[in-house]
Amino acid sequence: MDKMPKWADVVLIPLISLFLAALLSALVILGIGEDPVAAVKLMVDGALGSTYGWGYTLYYATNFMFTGLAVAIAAHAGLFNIGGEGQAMLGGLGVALVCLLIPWPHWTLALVFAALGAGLFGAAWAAIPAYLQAKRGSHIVITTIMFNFIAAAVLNYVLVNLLRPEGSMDPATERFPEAVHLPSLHELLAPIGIEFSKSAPANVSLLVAVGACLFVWLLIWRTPLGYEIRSLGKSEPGARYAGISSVRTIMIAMLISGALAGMMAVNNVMGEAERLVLNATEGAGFIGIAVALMGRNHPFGVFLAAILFGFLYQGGAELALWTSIPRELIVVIQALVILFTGALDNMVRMPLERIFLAMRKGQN
Amino acid sequence: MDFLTIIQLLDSTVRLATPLLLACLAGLFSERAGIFDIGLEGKMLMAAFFSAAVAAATGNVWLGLLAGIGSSLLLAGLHGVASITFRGNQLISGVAINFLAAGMTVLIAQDWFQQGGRTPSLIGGGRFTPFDLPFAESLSGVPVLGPVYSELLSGHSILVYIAFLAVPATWWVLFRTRFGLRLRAVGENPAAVDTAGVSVVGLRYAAVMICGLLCGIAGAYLATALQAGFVKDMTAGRGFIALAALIFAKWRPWHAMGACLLFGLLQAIALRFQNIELGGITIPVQAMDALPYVLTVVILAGFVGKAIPPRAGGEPYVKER
Amino acid sequence: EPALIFDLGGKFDKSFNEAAHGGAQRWAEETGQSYREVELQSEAQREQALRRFAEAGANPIVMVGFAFADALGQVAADYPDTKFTIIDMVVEGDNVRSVVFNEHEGSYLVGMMAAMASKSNTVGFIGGMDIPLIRKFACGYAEGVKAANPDAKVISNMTGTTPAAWNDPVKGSELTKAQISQGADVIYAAAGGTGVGVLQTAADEGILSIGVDSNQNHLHPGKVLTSMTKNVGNAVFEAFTDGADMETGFSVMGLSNGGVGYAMDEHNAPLISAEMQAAVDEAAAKIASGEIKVHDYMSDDSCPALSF
Amino acid sequence: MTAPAIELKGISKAFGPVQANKDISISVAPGTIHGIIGENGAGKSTLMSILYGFYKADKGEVWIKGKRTAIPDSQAAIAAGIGMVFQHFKLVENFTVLENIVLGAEDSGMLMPSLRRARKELKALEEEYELFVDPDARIDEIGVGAQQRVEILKALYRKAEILILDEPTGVLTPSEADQLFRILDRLRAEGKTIILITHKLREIMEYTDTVSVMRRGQMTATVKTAETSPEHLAELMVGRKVLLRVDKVPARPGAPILEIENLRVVDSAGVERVKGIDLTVRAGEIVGIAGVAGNGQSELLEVLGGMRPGTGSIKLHGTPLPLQGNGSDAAARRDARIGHVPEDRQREGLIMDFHAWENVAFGYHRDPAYRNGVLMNNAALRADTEAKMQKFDVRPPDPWLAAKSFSGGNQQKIVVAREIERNPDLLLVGQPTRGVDIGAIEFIHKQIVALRDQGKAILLVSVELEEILSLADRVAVMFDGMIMGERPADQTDEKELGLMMAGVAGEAA
Ligand SMILES: Nc1ncnc2c1ncn2[C@@H]1O[C@H](COP(=O)(O)OP(=O)(O)OP(=O)(O)O)[C@@H](O)[C@H]1O
Ligand SMILES: Nc1ncnc2c1ncn2[C@@H]1O[C@H](COP(=O)(O)OP(=O)(O)OP(=O)(O)O)[C@@H](O)[C@H]1O
Ligand SMILES: [Mg+2]
Ligand SMILES: [Mg+2]
Repeated sequence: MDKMPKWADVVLIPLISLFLAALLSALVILGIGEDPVAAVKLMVDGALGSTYGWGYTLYYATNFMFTGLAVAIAAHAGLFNIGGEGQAMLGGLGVALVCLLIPWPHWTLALVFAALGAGLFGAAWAAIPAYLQAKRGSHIVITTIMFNFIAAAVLNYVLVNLLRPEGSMDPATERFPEAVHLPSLHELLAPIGIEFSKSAPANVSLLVAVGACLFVWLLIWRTPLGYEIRSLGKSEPGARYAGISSVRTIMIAMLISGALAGMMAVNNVMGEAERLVLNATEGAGFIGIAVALMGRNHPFGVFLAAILFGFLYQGGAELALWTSIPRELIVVIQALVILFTGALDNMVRMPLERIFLAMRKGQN
Repeated sequence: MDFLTIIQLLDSTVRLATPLLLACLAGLFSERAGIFDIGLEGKMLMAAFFSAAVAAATGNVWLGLLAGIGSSLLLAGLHGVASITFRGNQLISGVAINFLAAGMTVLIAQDWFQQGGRTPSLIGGGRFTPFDLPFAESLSGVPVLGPVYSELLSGHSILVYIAFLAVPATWWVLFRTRFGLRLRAVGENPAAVDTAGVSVVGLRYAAVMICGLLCGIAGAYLATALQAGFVKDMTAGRGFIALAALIFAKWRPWHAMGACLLFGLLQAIALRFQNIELGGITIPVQAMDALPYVLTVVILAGFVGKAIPPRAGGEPYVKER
Repeated sequence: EPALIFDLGGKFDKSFNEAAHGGAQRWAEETGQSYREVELQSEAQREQALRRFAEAGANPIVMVGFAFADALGQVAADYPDTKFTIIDMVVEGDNVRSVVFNEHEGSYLVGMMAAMASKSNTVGFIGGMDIPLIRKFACGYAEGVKAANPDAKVISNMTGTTPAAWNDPVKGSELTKAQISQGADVIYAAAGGTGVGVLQTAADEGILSIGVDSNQNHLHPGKVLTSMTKNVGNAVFEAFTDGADMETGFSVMGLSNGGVGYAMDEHNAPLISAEMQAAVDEAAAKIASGEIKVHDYMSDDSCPALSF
Repeated sequence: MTAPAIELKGISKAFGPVQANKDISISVAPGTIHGIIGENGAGKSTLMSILYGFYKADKGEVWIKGKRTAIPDSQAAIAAGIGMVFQHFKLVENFTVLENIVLGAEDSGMLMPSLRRARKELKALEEEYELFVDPDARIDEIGVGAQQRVEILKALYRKAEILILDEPTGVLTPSEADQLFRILDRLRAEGKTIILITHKLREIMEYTDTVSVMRRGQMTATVKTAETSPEHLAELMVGRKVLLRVDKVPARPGAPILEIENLRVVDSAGVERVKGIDLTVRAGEIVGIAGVAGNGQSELLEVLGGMRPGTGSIKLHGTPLPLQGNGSDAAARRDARIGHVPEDRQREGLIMDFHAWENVAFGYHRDPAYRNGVLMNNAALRADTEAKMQKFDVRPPDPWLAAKSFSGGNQQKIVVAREIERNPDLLLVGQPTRGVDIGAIEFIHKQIVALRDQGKAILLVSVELEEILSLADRVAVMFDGMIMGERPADQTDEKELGLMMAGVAGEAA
C-alpha cells in the first residue's frame, strides 16, 4: 500500500516545493529592497509579453530541454550526471568543427551533422566517467565534476591556441559560414503568416529539442533498453538477476546523456552565436539538474520545467537590464528550486504523507 | 630555477594551499561522518563575502572572520537540515548550496555596496596582516635555512598557521578522542552508533558544523588575507579542488595536507608561468589548471590505490529492521 | 536615452569599465538626464544586450571593450537608425563610431617615470589577457623605460589568455610577488580588475605601482607612482553628448588630443620630483608634436624594446 | 514473588499503514530465558526494538524490575540494563573488536584510557563466560560466530541484565549454536534475563523457560515451555493445523539435465566461496541443497543463474555453458531455458517500484512475444500478467499495482509464476518460502512439484531443513563451499543433515 496517491507525488509535491521556492525568492527580493510584485511583472512582461520575449524564453528553454533530458536519463539509470556543463562545452566544439571544416550546401544537412558532431563530442566526454563508474566504481558525481573543469581547460586551450582566427583578440572561433545559418522562429513562422520577432534567437533547434523529449520518452518507457535502464537505476542486484549488463547499460545511458547535453550546442553555438565562444554554455548544464528535478525526470516534466527556467532566465536578464537587481537573482531562484524540489522534498513529503494517511484512516 | 625562485614558489604554494587545506579538512569531518559535501565551494564563497563585508564595514578583520564563520555555519546548518533531518539527497543539497552562495553573495553585495557584486577594498585593520615568527628578521641572513625560515615559514597571515595546525588537531580529534571514534563510526555504520545509544543525528550535525566552521575560516582567508576584499565567484573552484584533495588523500588528515600542498604548488606554478618549457615540449597553462582534476580522476579510477569513501557516506540514515 | 554596456570585468573594476562609468555619470550629472547600463555575465550575452537596448529604442549605444566587435558586426546593420560606439576596436558600419586609443603613448610616459623612480633599475609590467592590445601597452612602456634609463630591465608577465585574466586579483598579486623577487621595484599593471591585486600587493610589499585606465592613485596613496589614464570616460561622454546624430567613423585618441596621459594628484605628488615631471612633460610634448615616435605594437605585431 | 524483569503493557506500533504491533503485553521473570516465536512479519523484531529504544511505541508502557521506565532511545535502554543483539549485527566493520566494544560506552573524552580499561575488562568477561575473541582483530576479519560474541560482549560490557537476541542462530552452524546456548545458560545462572527470538521450535523447546507466540502484530499466547509441544506452538503461530510434509508421488528421475563438475566461485573480495562442486540434477527430480546460510549455496545458485562468474564446467542437456564472459550472463541462461527464483525477491527478483506487469517481463523483457517492432508491446504484457495472476491466485490481481504494494507471499507468487510459466527445463529455486505465509507456501510447493512431475529438473536451495526434507527428492549438504554428502530425502533426517551442515562428513557421498 502506498502512503499517498501517485498524483500527489508527481504533481503536488513539486508544486508545493516550487511555491516554497517562489515564496523565499520573493522574500529575497524584498530583502534587497525591491518590490517582488513589480519584479515578477517585469519578468513576465519581458519574457512572455512579446514574441521577442518568447523568442528568448524558448531559446533558453531549448538549451535546458537538452541538459534536463541529459540529467533525467542518467537519473533513470541511477546516475547523477553533474557533467552536463562540460559535455555541452565539448558539444560546442563538435558543432564548431563540423560547421567550420566542411563546406555545407544547406543548413538542413549541416544541422544533422552538427547534431551528430555535438552528440558525439558530448558522449565522448561522458564516456570516461561512465566507463570508470561502470568498470571501476569511481563515483560518477565526482568524476563528472572534475570533467567539467577539465572541459573548460580543454576548450580554453583549443580556442586560444588552435581555433582562434589569425589576428583576432577574442578567444573564439571565426564565424560559421552563412550556409549553416539555422532559420530562426521568425524565418520559420513568416511563411505561414505568423509575425515573430526578428531579433530573438529561438530557432529550429527548438523542434530538435522537442523531438528529443519525445525520443527520450519513447526510449525510457517504450523500449527494452529503457526498461533495462530503469531497472538498473532501481536495483543493481535486480539487473544482474535479470541479465541486464550494468556496464553496458551505464555506458549506454551515459552516452545518451552526454550526447543530449552536447546537442545543446546546436542551439546556442550554431543557432545563436554562430561561432564558438568561451563559456558558451552559461551554466545551462547545471540548470539541467534543476530542470530534471522539477520535471521528476519525465520528458514531459522536463519540457515544462525547461520552459519555466527559460522564463526565469529571460525574465532575469530583463531584470538586470531594466532594474538594479543583478542577474544573480535567477541563480538564487534556481538554487532554491533545486533545494526544495531536490534536497528538501521530504520536508514537503513527510507532512503530506501524514495528511493522506489520516484522510485514509478517516475514510475507513 | 634558482634557490630564491624556488623559495618564492613554495611560499606562494603555502599561501594558495591554505584555503584548500581548510576546506579539505572541513570536508574530511563531514564525509568521515557520512555526509557528503560538494557544497564546500558555496560555504567558502559565502564566508568570503560576509567576512569581507563586515570587515569593510567595521574595519575589524576579527569581526569579519566571525561573520564569515557565522554565514558558513548557516549554510552548513541548511545542509544538515536537508541531508540529516529530512534525509534528502546530499549531493543535490550541496549543488543547491553552491548556487545559493553564488547568487546571494552578489545580490547582497550589490544591495549593500553598489559596486557590482564586490565589497570595497579592505584597508588597515580590515585585513589579516603577515605574522612574523620570532627571529625571522635576524635569522634571514643565515644561508639556506635563513630564507627558508624567514621567507617561507614566517610572514604568513595568522590563518595560515591555524590551517596547518588544524591538521594535527584533526588527526588527534579523529583518532584520539571519544568524539572522533563516534564520528568515524557514524560514517561507517550509523546503526552501530545508534544502537550503542549515541545520537546519530547529533554526531552528524556536529560534524557538519565543524565543516562549516572550517569552510568559514577558509572563505575569510580568501577575502581578508589572500586578497583585500570580495569579488564575485572569488573561490574559483577551490571548493572542488579541496574535494579532489580529500579524495586524493583518501579521507586522512596528514595526507590531506600533502594533497593540498601539491595542488597549491600546481596553482602556484600555473599562476607564475604561462607556459612551461619542459625538455623541448611546452606545457600549456591550461594543462596545469586541469592537473588537479585529472589527478583526482586517476585516483578515483583506482590506478593509484583505491579511494574507498566512508561506507555510509551519502546515505541518509533511516532506522531499518 | 543612451545606453552603456560594460565588459565582463564589471563597471567597478577600478579601471577600464569604471572609467567608462565615470564618463556616463558625468554626462548624467551635467545634463540631468538618465541613461541605461548593463553588466554582462558571459560572452554569450553581448548580442542579447545590444539587441535588447536597440529594440527598446536606446540611442546611442556605447560598448566598452574589443570583445564586442563580433556581436556589433552582426547587430549594427539590423538597426540602421541606432548609433553605436565601440571602444578599443574598429568595426565597419554606417552607424558605428569606433574609438581607439594610443595607449602606447601614455604607456611611454609612465615607463619613463618608472625608470626614473626605480632604484633597482628593474621595473615590471603585468598585463591582463595576452592580446595585441595589451602588448601595445607593454611595448610603449618598455620604450619609455629605455628612453629614461637605457640600462633598466623590464620584466613582463601576462595574466592569462582568456577574459578571466581581467578579473583575477590573486594572480595579479602572485605575479607581483614574483616580479618583486626578481628585483622589480616599480610595476605597471595593465590588467583591469586584476590590477587591483597588483596595486594591493605592491603597496603591501612596499614598492611602487602604476595604475591604468582610470586614475588609480587614490587606491593606495603614496604607493601608486602614477596612472596611465586612458580617457574612456571622455569617449563615453562625447558619444552621449553627441546623441542620436553623432558622427560615425573612426577616431583615434592620443596624447595630442588628450585621449591618454598620466595622472598627477595629491596622492602621488610626493613621489614625483620636479625633474621627473619636467622630463615627462617634455617627452609628452614631443610625442604630441610627432618629434618622438612611439612604436605601436599593433602596427606590425612586434616590439623593438621588449620581447614577449 | 519478585517483580518481573520486564513487563510490557499495551504496546502498539504502526509503520504508516502497517500495524506491526497491536496492544501487546507480556511479562518475563528474572533469571529466565523467554522465547518469542511467530511468522515473518509478525512483529517480533519491532516489539524488541521498542523495548531497546530503537523504535518509539505509539502507545504502551514498559516496566523494568517493577518500575515504569520510559525508553525514548537506546541510551535509556542501556541505562535500564537492557542489551540487544540484532538479527543483523550492528558493528563497524573496519574498527577493531575493542573499538566496537567501547563505542558509546567510553569512560571519558579521551580514547586511549577507555580502550585500556576495556581491554582489561574484556579479559575478565571472556574468562567468565567463555566468550573468546581477539580484541585487536578487525570485525571484517573475523567470522560471524565471533561477531556475535562481540555483540554479546558489547551488551555485557555495558552491564546488561536483560539480553535480547533476535534470531541468533540463523547464521550459526549447529555447533556454534550449541556454544551460544551454553553461554546463555551461564548468563541465566548468573541471574540475567534473556529474551530469545527464533524460528526454530527445537531451540524453544530445549532452552527456554517460557514462550510467547505472535501472529499478525498480536500476542496470541504466552505459555510455560514445559507445558507445550512443537505442534501446539506451530498451531498457535499460524492459527490452524500445519501440514509439514508436501503431498507428492515418488520421483522418477530421467536423463541428467544439469551436470556440474568441479565448479568454483571466487567472490569480489577474492574469497573462494564454492570450492569444487560436482552435482547432477536429473529430469523429474528435485535436488535440495541444505546448509547454514553463507556456506556457498547462494553463490552456487547465482553462478548457475548467470549472476556471477565461476570456473569449472556446467552442462545443460550435455551442452557446456560458459561460466565467464560472453554468454555467461543471466540473459543467456534464460535463453538456455533455465528459470530462476532468486533468494531475495525484493532485491533481485522484483523491481519494487515497477508495476506488477512490468515485473512479469523482468528478465524476459527482450522476448519477442512482448515486442512490437523496436518498442515493447505493453498491452500484450498486461494481458499476460493478468492471466498469470489469475492462475497463481495473486491477490489483488491488479497488474497496475507496484510490486512493493503486495505482501511478501504475493510478491513471491509473482516471481514464481513468471519463472514457472516459462516452462523451463531447469528451475533454480532459492528460499522459495522465506517470509511467506503457510497458505502461500503450500501453493508454491505444489507448483514446484507439478513442474517436477512434467519431467523438469529442479535445484532447490533452502536454509529451512524442514522445507528441504519435505520438498526435495535428493538432498545435498553444503559446508564451507563444498558438498559434504548427498542423501535420498526419505533416507535421512534432520539430525544427520545437521551434522553434515556442521562440517561432519557423511559416510558414502
Ligand atoms: N522500518 C519499517 N518500516 C515500515 N514497516 C516496517 C518496518 N519494520 C517493520 N515493518 C513492518 O512491520 C511488520 C512487522 O515486522 P517485524 O520485523 O517486527 O517482523 P518479525 O516478526 O521480526 O519478522 P521476521 O521473522 O521476518 O524477522 C512487517 O509487516 C514489516 O513489514
Ligand atoms: N517496509 C514496508 N513499507 C510499506 N509497506 C510495507 C512494508 N513492509 C510490508 N509492507 C506492507 O505490509 C503488508 C504486510 O506485509 P507482510 O509481508 O508482513 O504481509 P503478510 O501478512 O506476511 O502477507 P503474506 O502472508 O502474503 O506474506 C503488505 O501489504 C506489505 O506491502
Ligand atoms: Mg525480525
Ligand atoms: Mg509475510
